[in-house]
Amino acid sequence: MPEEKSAIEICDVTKLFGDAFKALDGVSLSIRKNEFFTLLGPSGCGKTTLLRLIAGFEYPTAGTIQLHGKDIATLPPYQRPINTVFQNYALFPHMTASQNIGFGLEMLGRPKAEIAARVDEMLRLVRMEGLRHRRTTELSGGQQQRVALARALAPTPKVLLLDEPLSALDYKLRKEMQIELKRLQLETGITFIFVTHDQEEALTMSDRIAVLSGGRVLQVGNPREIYDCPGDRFVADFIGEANFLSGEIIVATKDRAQVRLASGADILARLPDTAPQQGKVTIIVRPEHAEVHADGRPSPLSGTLESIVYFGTDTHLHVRLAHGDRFVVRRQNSPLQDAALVAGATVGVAFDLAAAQILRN
Amino acid sequence: MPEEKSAIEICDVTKLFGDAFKALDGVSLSIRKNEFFTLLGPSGCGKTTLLRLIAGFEYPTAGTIQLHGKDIATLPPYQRPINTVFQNYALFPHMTASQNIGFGLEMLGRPKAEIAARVDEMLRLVRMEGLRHRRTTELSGGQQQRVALARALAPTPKVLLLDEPLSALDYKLRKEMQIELKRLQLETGITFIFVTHDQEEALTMSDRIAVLSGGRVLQVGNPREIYDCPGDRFVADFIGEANFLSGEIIVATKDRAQVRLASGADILARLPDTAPQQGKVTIIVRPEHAEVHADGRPSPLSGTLESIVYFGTDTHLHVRLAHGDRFVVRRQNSPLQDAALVAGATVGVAFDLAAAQILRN
Amino acid sequence: EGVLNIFNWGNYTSPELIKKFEEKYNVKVTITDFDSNDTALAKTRQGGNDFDIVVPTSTFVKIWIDEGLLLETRPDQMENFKNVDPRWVNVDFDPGRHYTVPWQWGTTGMLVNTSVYSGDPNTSAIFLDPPAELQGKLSVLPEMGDILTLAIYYEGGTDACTSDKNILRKVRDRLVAARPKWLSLDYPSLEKYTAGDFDAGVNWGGASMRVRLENPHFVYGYPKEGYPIWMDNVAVLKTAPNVENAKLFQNFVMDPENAALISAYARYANGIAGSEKFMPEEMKNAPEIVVPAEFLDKGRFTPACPPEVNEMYTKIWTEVLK
Amino acid sequence: MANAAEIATAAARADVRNRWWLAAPALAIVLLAAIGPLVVVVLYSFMVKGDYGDVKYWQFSLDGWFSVIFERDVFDDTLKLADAHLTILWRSVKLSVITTLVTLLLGFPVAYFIATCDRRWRDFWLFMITLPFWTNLLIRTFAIQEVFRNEGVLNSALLWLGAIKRPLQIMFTDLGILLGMAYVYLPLMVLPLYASLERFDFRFAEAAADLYASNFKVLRRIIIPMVRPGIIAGSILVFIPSLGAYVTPRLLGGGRSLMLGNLIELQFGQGRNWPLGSALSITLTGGVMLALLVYVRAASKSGSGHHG
Amino acid sequence: MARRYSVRRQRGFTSIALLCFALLYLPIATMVVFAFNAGTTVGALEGVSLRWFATAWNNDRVIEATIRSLTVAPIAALVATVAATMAALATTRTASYRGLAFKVAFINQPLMVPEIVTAVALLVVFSRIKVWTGYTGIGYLIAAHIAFCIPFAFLPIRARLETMDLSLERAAADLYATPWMVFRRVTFPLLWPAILAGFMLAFVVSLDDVVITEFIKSAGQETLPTYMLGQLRRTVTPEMNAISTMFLALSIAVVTLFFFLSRKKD
Ligand SMILES: Nc1ncnc2c1ncn2[C@@H]1O[C@H](COP(=O)(O)OP(=O)(O)OP(=O)(O)O)[C@@H](O)[C@H]1O
Ligand SMILES: Nc1ncnc2c1ncn2[C@@H]1O[C@H](COP(=O)(O)OP(=O)(O)OP(=O)(O)O)[C@@H](O)[C@H]1O
Ligand SMILES: NCCCCN
Ligand SMILES: [Mg+2]
Ligand SMILES: [Mg+2]
Repeated sequence: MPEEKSAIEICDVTKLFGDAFKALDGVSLSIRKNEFFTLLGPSGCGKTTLLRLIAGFEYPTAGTIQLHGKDIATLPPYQRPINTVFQNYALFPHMTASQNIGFGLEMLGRPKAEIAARVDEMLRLVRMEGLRHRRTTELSGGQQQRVALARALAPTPKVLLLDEPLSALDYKLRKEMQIELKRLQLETGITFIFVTHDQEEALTMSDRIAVLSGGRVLQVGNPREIYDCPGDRFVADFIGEANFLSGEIIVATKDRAQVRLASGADILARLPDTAPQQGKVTIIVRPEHAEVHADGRPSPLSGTLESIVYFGTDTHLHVRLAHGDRFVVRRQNSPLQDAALVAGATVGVAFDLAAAQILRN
Repeated sequence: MPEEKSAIEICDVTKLFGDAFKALDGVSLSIRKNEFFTLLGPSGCGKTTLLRLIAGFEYPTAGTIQLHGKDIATLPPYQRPINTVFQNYALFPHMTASQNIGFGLEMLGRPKAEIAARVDEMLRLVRMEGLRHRRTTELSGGQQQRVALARALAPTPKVLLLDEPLSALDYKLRKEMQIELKRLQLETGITFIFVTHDQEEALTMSDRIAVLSGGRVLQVGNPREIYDCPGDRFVADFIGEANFLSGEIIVATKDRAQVRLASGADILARLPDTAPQQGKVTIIVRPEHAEVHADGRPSPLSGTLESIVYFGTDTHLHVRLAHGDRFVVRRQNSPLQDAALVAGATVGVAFDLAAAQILRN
Repeated sequence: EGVLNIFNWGNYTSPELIKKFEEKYNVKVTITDFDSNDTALAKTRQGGNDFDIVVPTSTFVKIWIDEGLLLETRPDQMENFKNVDPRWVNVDFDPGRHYTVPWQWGTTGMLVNTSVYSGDPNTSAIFLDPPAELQGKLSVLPEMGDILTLAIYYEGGTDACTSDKNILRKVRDRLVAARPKWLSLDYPSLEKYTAGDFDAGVNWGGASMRVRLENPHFVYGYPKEGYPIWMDNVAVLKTAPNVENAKLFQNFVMDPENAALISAYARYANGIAGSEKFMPEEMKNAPEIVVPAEFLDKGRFTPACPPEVNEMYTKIWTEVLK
Repeated sequence: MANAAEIATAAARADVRNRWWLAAPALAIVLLAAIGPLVVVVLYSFMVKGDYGDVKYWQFSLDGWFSVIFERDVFDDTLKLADAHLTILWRSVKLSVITTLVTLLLGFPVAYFIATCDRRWRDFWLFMITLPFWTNLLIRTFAIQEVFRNEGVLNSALLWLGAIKRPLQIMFTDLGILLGMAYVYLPLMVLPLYASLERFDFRFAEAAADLYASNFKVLRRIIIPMVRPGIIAGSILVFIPSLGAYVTPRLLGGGRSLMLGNLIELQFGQGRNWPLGSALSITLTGGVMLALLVYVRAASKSGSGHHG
Repeated sequence: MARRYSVRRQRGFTSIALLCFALLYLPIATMVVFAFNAGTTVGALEGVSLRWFATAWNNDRVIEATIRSLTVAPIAALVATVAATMAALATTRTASYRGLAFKVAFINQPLMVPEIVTAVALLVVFSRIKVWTGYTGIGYLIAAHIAFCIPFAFLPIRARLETMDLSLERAAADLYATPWMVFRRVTFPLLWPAILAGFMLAFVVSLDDVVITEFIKSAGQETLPTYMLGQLRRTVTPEMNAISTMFLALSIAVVTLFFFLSRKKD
């Protein structure tokens, strides 16, 4: 058993609010030491609740939680080497930014000089040197969030729980903070448990991702697995954009299958072990893995280009397929635009075998 | 004068906190009726402050604010046909979700039945039908944010101020809400003033964007202008990713110039009116407008491929140029990867004239 | 040497007297106040106090003795007992003075502003059947015993503790009818009389004298139907820690010169013969303090009424003030 | 390895420990110096009354309780409802309710003023509220009389201003009692209100104003509901003591009518009926306790969300 | 320019507040004025003099009673506030449980019993203890005062705790603050205004108590209120005003000093 390698071991945890509402429903997760572990899931799926259980503010209705192999159920929060960046910050309103940041170290009884140095370091880290003496009520939303982040980082805990710690920061600053957090993780050996709604953030920073929905864990895996081989339709749909095509397997080999689509066309698609080997199936194709052409080439799918949506770095092409489904294609912008692609044009959609995957039902 | 077309006219507004701290510094903006106007800017640049001035919770230290042509300096917030989604939600903790949403209409003295119907509609809009009787303290972060959004929308104000209204929502839900908001704007004629840190959101939803920094307005324009023709280096850098190359103009014509780069190579670049016509200049190239090739083709810029970062939909290629600068190229992922592109390879970087733009100093 | 703890009515003990006693016997005296006989009795009965001297009113003395709370110090055998006015020796609450020594005595009567009402002040009708001029300008003491006694006498009763229901019914009806015509039911303050808030009322003699000194229009009336006399008496508690000092004090206050100090301070007569000549000028022949001969026999000591009677009184009192 | 049930009980045990040891000093003091004595009073209420006050120990009787509700007529010995007690009870309750309302109406603005003034001045104003009450109640009441009297400061000022033609009779009237009670009990209302208002987060008020609530509506719909615990604490602190008040009604109202406090005092004093006095006060205490119990139950059910 | 809007402004509130302050101080001002009366009453001014101050100053019993009041009240208020704060924490920082309401009512009990009853009952109990132990000191008085002060401190403090959510305390616990440190560094500073209010209430309530003190005081344990009660049946002279005025002046001096010292620290 890789027992000692795991930082947090969550075993079949259920949490009820009131008598009936299951915020968490039989969650089991094993988070490794020094891992950057991300919780992803729709609003209200139980992410914050899970963090609160780990931090010790709530107790599971059923199940156990272990930290470094020891059951921490009866350990009060202040004895857990865990710090939290709270979703609502929870900054102490009667203290300045510096005092907030130094609080944890002070509680650990560190010498004054050490605290001062560490606070300085943290202020620099979150780009707040100039605002150290501000009351937290006089800070902007993003500034407050940065203080919250610095406060949780300052004592260098064993495990850091971050509940959307960068959500109020602008893109540039968020990128910088992402790099800093990643650097810290690699340098300090802290285990990060991270909640974010920013998919790019989740995909670039995480070692592993757990996708939650309605209090249950749907899939755990590294970013590539989650993105490229989503286990089921929910995960596929939730992470990134996805086009779903339904069809029926005609021939299946070890890892691929020929599928007849609703339009009657046949395509080849990857067939993971977990997916059904025959019968009706759903196929997923990521928008960026498909192409649109207006030159009349034959192609398994075709339809009308309904709209062209500009996105800065890229453009989304919404195609209404001949048999009614919608299909979105994402294409990176380049200064040379394809003049033939105008709304209303009849277009063909093409993708490669590797881009199409059959989903678990 | 298109006076009557403008919803909000902000004239040279300055706001001091304390004696010295300028949160806003001579801000002038003219926001048109039914416009979707976005404020973009780094954390702490004064976005929330500006919204608070418009809503009427603070008074400008100097300058005036007009609503539909009338000075509203003396109009209390409750007489301004303006609603706000607050950055920190400010939901009433002693009321349920429904009661929060119905509050504005109740204050306007609408009949009970109408309020009930409207609250239902709003709950549906934000996908919260099942949680109408929850206390707001029993909601998750995202659920709270949705109630805040619904609460501000319910009375259908003339102007809606939204301070990062979707930041706590997951990607899928945020997309849905973006579509709903855009639909509402088009259907109801409400003027939206929107703050977001999500660039994609800003670029896709806005009619116009104002970029703020340190309490000043740097640039106002539609998304394309802001993204493709950033006025200065700050804007260019702040919105999206950008590569900056420094060089000197050798020959300038009406709208283009030949520039000699530090590496000694000459390139052609667009030359906007506002940019200098000679001397040392900075050129911006968006990562997605450049290409990397490893086939040894001659190219004005070349260097070593330092790292390849996977981003789900695309990959970032970090190139260290021969003379030391870094250059990032973004390339959309496709199932067919270029095998020659591995870290350490010597590569050329290429881009088109249209991709390179000379910046205002 | 030693200490002496006195438990007395508030603002009633002359500091000069105490100083003199302290100096004479080298005793440290503490004074503790009470504000009603009931409180004093309740407190002492529960015990655990270190009081030596207590000063109960005539109405209560018998209760104190019967309950066994007082030490039989035999003041009648003390040196200064000879000074006690013979009138106050054989009092029925302590016949022969085996327990107590007189402190002060006084009367409860009518105080009337003659510039407002020129009729006879010497009747309880002043407050029980007020003349038109005085209605709504009357102040009545909130003392159940005194007021019921005055009313009983007014209705022809002779026993302050009567259980005669005919009289009591009349008393109740009388009081119920009179109460709306009173302005206040409270301990009177001098300035409310002098400032014109009250034009008449039921009051104690000493207090009335001070009103008259401020405003000579006021006269003190002794109800001809009968009025109560009270006397406060110095007694020693059975539980007294300092019995010898307490006895010294009993003897001490029977000295005319010392008794005069008491009166000069609290403004009532004492029971010691020969103290007059040491008293302040204005008290020597004040009609409020020296009861004029014609009214002398109308005054009666009120005894402590038996429980059944007291219960009826309480009911009537509650009924009147509800 | 502990299972969930054990964890839950361990956590609950810690919670129970905390709530007992933290409350222990207060509980102990109240138990020793208030509840213990109350037991004495309960016992007294069931004993035979002593002849001159006190009770006859260990002789039990229900007379005290009986007399709370019924009385035997002094004259014809018929049994009837003790309407005197009921009248007095009703008057006291009425006066207390009005006093509570008046102090609330005046005290809320005062507390609000203090809570919203510059932070540095708050303690100062708070101190200013309590300062008059460092002066003894009797002296204060006498001073109030000086103000209210027909020749007093207030009437003189009003006459001088020409606002009135002849002095207002305030002393010895119900208005006088009320004003006096409001004066005496004002800090008991203001301080708890202040304690709750001081923390009020005006961002909620802004949100309401943004939703078309005028400042008055903000007050009614947002501020008042959110500081409700303070309002209730203040009201309890005013209502209960004013039920038992007797010095102020006596001095300012002339004392012609008994209040509940006077009635009970009468039984322990001149009435010498301790069992009845005990029974009356237990009735009062019981009623108030019951009301409070019901309130706390209701509040902890509806208000627990705040703790989340 | 028209008056600026503020969400904090409530029409008339400042006026009512200032009016209340004026009304609160009117009687106090009257009292102070009559302290300087040359005459013997508090009803009619007969010139200005300091005679009553001299009288009061030379009245040992008054001075003693004042000192006793100023000993009992702060001690009682302090102990009561500490106990009440703990109890308020115990009854809010907990899961709701059966008996919670009862505990709250229990702690408020001294408030709900008419003073005279508490007084009589305490008299009975304390007298027994006095007889058994022979100790008749000031401890009884202080104990009784603490008991009836507790609800006055408890209610405001609990009211504030009820509206104070737990998130900050949780954040502190998350940052290694032991329960005691959570209290000292987070709960206490945020609760301070309520604690101060509770303390002040307890203080004035103790300072004002007469009935209970009257019943349980032992020989020589007069407090200012019981001493003044003794004056009630006789005419009140300006001496009482002089005492109160001196007392007031003393309190103002002490508190002003305190303010200055604490302001310096900021
Ligand atoms: N009450 C205040 N006192 C002093 N400074 C303040 C106050 N409120 C805000 N500020 C400062 O004013 C600046 C602008 O704040 P504002 O809240 O408008 O920023 P913002 O653009 O909304 O930032 P964010 O994106 O982080 O929410 C910040 O630097 C902030 O620290
Ligand atoms: N105190 C509570 N009482 C009842 N239900 C609650 C309580 N707290 C949370 N919930 C519910 O539990 C579910 C999970 O909440 P949680 O805060 O964990 O969601 P989340 O995943 O963090 O969502 P978000 O991304 O919106 O913050 C939600 O549906 C929420 O409404
Ligand atoms: N017994 C009555 C005493 C009155 C003192 N002023
Ligand atoms: Mg959450
Ligand atoms: Mg902001």
